[in-house]
Amino acid sequence: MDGLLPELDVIRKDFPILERTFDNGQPLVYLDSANTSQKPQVVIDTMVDHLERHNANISRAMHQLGAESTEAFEGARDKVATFIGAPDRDEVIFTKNATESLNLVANTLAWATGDLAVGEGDEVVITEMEHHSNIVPWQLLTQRKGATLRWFGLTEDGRLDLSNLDELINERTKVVSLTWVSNMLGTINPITQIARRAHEVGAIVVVDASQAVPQLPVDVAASGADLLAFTGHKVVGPTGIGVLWGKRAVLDQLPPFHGGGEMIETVRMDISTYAGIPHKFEAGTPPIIEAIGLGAAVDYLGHIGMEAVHAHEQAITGYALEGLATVPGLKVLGPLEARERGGAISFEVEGVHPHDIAQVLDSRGIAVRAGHHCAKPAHARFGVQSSTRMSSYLYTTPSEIDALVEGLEYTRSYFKLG
Amino acid sequence: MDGLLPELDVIRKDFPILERTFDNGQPLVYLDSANTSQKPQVVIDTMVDHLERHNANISRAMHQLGAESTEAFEGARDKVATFIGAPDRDEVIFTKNATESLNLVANTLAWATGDLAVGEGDEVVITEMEHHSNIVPWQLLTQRKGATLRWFGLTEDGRLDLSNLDELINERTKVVSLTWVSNMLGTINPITQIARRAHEVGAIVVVDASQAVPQLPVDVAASGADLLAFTGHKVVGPTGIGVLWGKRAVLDQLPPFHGGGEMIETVRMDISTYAGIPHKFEAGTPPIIEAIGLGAAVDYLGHIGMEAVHAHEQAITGYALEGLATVPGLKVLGPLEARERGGAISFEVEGVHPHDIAQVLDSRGIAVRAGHHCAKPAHARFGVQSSTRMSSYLYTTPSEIDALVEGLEYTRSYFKLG
Amino acid sequence: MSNELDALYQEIILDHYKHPHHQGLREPFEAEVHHVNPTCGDEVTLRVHVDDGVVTDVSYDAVGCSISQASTSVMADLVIGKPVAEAMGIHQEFLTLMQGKGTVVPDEDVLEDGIAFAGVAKFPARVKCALLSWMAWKDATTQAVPSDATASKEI
Amino acid sequence: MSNELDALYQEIILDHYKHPHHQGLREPFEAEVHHVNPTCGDEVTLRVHVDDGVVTDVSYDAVGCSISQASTSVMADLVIGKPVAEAMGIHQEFLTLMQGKGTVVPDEDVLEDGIAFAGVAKFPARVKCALLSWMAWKDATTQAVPSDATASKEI
Ligand SMILES: Cc1ncc(COP(=O)(O)O)c(C=O)c1O
Ligand SMILES: Cc1ncc(COP(=O)(O)O)c(C=O)c1O
Repeated sequence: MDGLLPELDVIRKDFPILERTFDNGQPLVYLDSANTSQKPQVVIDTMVDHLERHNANISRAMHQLGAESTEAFEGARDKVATFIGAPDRDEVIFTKNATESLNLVANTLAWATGDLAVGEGDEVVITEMEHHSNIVPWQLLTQRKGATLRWFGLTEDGRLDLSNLDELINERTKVVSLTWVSNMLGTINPITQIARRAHEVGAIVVVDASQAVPQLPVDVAASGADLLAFTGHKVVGPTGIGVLWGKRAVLDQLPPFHGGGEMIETVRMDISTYAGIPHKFEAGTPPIIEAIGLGAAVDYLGHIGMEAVHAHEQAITGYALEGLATVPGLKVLGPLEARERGGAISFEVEGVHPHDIAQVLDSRGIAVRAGHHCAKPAHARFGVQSSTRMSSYLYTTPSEIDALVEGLEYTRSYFKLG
Repeated sequence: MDGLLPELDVIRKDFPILERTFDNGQPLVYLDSANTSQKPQVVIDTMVDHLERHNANISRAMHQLGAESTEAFEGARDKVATFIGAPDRDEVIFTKNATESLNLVANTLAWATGDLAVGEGDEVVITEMEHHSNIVPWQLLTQRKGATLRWFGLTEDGRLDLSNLDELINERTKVVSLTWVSNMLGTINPITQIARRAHEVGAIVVVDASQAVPQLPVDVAASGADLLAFTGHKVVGPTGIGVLWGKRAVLDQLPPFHGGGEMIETVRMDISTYAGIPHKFEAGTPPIIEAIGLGAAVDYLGHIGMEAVHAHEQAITGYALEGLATVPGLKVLGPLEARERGGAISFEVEGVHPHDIAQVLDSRGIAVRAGHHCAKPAHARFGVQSSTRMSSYLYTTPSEIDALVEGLEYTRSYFKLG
Repeated sequence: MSNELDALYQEIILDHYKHPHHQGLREPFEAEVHHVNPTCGDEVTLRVHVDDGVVTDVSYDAVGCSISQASTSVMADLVIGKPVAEAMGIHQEFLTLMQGKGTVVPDEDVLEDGIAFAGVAKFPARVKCALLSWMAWKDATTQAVPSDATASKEI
Repeated sequence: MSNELDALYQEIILDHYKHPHHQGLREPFEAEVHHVNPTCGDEVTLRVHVDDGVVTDVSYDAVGCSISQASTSVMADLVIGKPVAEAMGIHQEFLTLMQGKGTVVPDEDVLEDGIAFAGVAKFPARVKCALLSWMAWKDATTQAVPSDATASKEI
C-alpha cells in the first residue's frame, strides 16, 4: 500500500501498550487515537529520567537541579516552537490541554480593553463542527459580554458551508474561532481562506489545531491563525499539557489569565505588575514533567517527519474508507475522499446503536469510540444522537483495519441483521 | 532525636533522586521541598505502568482501556478524598496546580450571581503572608468587580496580627482567603478561629493548603474551610495536578469555570447546560496520569501516616533552628518555635546576599531557595528584598541539616566575614 | 469472547430492545422530565402519572443503545401499577444490583425481567445506560408526589 | 568545588561588590527607569544623562547580589564618557559574552573589568543578575536619545 510508513513494525515496537493482550486473549487493536494517542517509550523514559534524576521546580530554583529542570522545560518550549514553526519561542504558552488554551483566549478577551474588547453589538463566529471545547467558551464569553455568537453551517457531505462567508464574517466580527481538522467528520477546513476574510474585517483568528498538529505538517506562521491551540496527549505526549501559540502582538495586548507565581513582575499588596510572554500566561508551577514529555514527543514525531505521518494517515484512512464501504448498512459521516480529511472516521450502522457496536468490537480487543465525541451540534446537524468513530495514527496497520471491518460484520450477525 | 521517622534510611531508598551525586562528586542535599518535593519510586512506577499498559482517555472511552483508565482516575479521586477527609468524593476537583485552584474560585466568583456575587462595596480579605498565587487572583477579582481588597498585617515575629480581626472581617466581607501554613515564614495560622469569624458575617473561607497538606494531618471538614486548595508536586506527587476541595453547597452555587468537553450536560449551538460537580469544573481531558500519580502519592503518605510525617518535620525543624542559631549574623524570619511552624525556614545572613549564599551552598551539593519565594509582600514587611530558605521533608536527615550549617559557615568564610 | 457478550446481551434484553413496552408519550401525567447521559448523548423524555399513590402510567420517548432502551421497557413493566413506595423500593433494588460490580445476586421476585441486567453490572461503562431511565423515573415521580408522602411511605 | 566558585566570584567582582563605582542617584538626567528581576526580586533604579551624544553620567540605586551589584558598577565605568553608539556596542559585546554559555572569549580592550564576568556565563541562573542593570541602562538610554539617532549611529 502506498504511503505507509516504511518501518511500521519498528515504530510499533516503540509503543509498549501495543503489545497488550486482554484477559480473553485478544490483542489490543487501538483505533481511538483521535481521543488520545499512545506514547512511545522515549516519551515515558524522558519523563522518568527527569523524575528520577533532575526533578526540581523551575526558574525560581537556582541550584543545579533547578538549572537542569529549567533548561529541560525551556528546551521543550524551543522544541515545540520549532515543531509548529513559531517565529518566536516566547509565543509558545504551556497550558494544561487544548481546552485550557481556548478558554485562556476567551477568558482574557472577556477582560480585554481596547481593540480586542468584545462587547454588545460585536460578533464571534464559530462553526457547527466544533468540539465542545471550542463552543462553550465562546457561548460563555458572548453571554457574559452581551455579544452575539454566530456560526458556519455544514453541507450535506460534512464540509463548512462557506456560501455566506462574507455576510457571516463582517465589520462586527471580533473573533473567528474554528477547528482546522474536525474530530468527528474528519474534514480539513480551509483555515487560511477564512483567516484572510477575517483579517479583512479586522477580526482575530483562533484555530483549534487539536486534530491538525498530530496529523499534518503545521506551520503556524503560514496558517493565518493569530492564536492556535493544541493538546499534548494527542501528539504522543502526556496528559496535563497543552499549547497556546499566539502572535506576540496579540498576546501582548491581552490581559493576564490566572494570577500567581511566575506571571508577575512585582507584587505589592495593593497592586501588581506582570511579566512578559510567555510567563504572563503561565501562573503557578507549570506542568514541568509534562512539558518535557511533550518535548520528547514532538522530537519523536519530527524525527519520523510529519509529511510521512500524514501520508501514512491518508493511506490508512483511504484503506479504511474502502473497507467500511463493504459493510452493509454502514454510512460514513463526513467527506468520503481520504485526501480531503483527517484520520477520524465516524459512521452509523443501520439497526445497531453505536454503544452496542463499540461493545462487540471491544470484546474482540478493538477500541473505538462511541457517542457524540464532544461534538453534539455536528451530530444534531446530521440528525443523529451519536456515532461510532475509528481513528488511526502513525502506528496503525492495514490489518488492524481488516480486524475492524470483520468486527463490524460480526456485530451485524450478532445482532441478527440480515 | 525524638520524632524522627523510624525507618528513615528505608524511606530515603524510596526516592531515587536522593542517590544523585553531582559532577564535582558532591552528593545531593535537597533542602528545597517547600518549592517542590521529590517523588518516591512507587509514584513514578504507577505512572509508567499506566502509560505502558492502560493509557486511554477517560469517561468518554467505553472500551477496556477506557474503563481501566477511568477507574484509575476516579480511584485517585477517592484516595484524595479519603486523605483530606472530604465528606463527599465529588467535592474533590482536579486542577493543574494550587494556583489554578485558587484562580478557579476567584474567577467563578467574578461571574457568580446571588449570594456569592462580589461587587462594589464588598470586601475580600487576605493576609500579608500570602503566596502570590493567593494575592494576585484577588487583586484581579476586586479590581474587575469594583470591590475592595483588605488584608491582615503581620507581627514582628511573623504571625498574623489578629488584633483587628473583628473590624477586618465585617458585614461587607464576602471572601476570606488565607494560607494555612506560610511557605516563607513557616507560620501555622489559626484558620479555624478565623473561619469562625468569617462565617459569623456570612463570608466564605478559602484556605490555601499548599504547604499544609504535605506536612499536617488535614481534615477539611473540621478545618473551617469552605474551599481549600493544594498542589500535587508538593505532596510527593507529579507536577500538572492540583486539587480544589469545596463544600458541595458552595461548589453547586458557583458558575462553571472553563467550558468544553466533560463539563457539559448537553450542548446546542445557542446554549448549553452543565454537568454536576466535580465534572462541571473539569473541562477538557484532565491530567489523567498526573491524578493517578497523585493517588499513589497520597497512598504513600497515608501509609507512613501524616502524624508521623508531621512529627518528623517538627523534629528536623527544631534541629535546624538550633543549628542555624549558631551561625553568626544569621537571622530567621518567622516564629522561632518548631512546634508552631511548618518546615520552611527563611533567613538572612548579614553581609551576604541570599543568591550568593545559595550559590556557595550549591557548590557543595546543597539545594536551598534564594529569592522572594513568591511572597514579596511578606519580605517587604520585614524590610528585605529576598531571603534564603531551607525546607525539609519526610526524607530529610539531621546530617543534611549539619551539612547546611557547615555550608553556611563556609559561605561566611568564603566572603571573608569576620 | 462471545460468552462475555452473551452475559451482557441476554435474550430478554434484546427482546425488550426490539419490542419495547409502554413506549410513547401519553396523557394524563403530573410530571415530565428530560434526562441525558452526558457521556454518550443518550436521551429520555419521561412522564409519570400517579393516581391515589399508585404509579398508574409511565410513558416515554427515548433514544439510546440496547441496554438503555431495554432497561426503560423493563422499568415501565415493573413500576406501572405499583404503589409509589413499592416502586421506589424496586428502584433501589435495581440500583444496588447495578452498583454491585457483578457481586449482587438479583431477586427475581422483585426484579422480574430486570434480573437480565445482572451482567451489565460488570461493564462499568454500561451501568449508566441501564440507569438513565430509572433515574428519570425517580426524578419525575418525586416531582409528581408531595415529598413527605414518598418519604414517609419509603420507611 | 572552590575552583568552580572562584571562576564565578573573581576578585574583581568581589572588589566592585564591596566598593561599587558611581553609586547613588544624581542630577541631571534625561531618563530614569526601574527594573526588577522577577525571579529573585533584585531591583535597580537607574538614571542616564546624555549630553551631545555622549553618555555623560549613569547613576543608580540598586539592591541585589554580588554579581548584579558588581555588574552595575562595571557597567557604569564602561559606558560613562562614551558616545552612545559606542556604549551600545559595549552593551552588545557584554550581552554576547553572557549568552555564550561560557564559550565566548571576552575582549579585554572592549570590556575591561567586564571580562571578569566570563565565568558567570556558565551559571545560567546568574546571567540574569549580571544583565539586570545593563538592560536597565539600555532602556533608559533609548528613552533619553531620539530613536533614529541611536539607530543610525549603531550601524
Ligand atoms: C503557600 C503556597 N501557595 C500556593 C503555591 C502555588 O502552588 P503551585 O505553584 O503548584 O500552583 C505554593 C507553592 O508554590 C505555596 O507554597
Ligand atoms: C478538535 C478538538 N478540539 C479540542 C479538543 C480538546 O482537547 P483536550 O480535551 O485535550 O483539552 C479535542 C480533543 O478532545 C479535539 O479533538
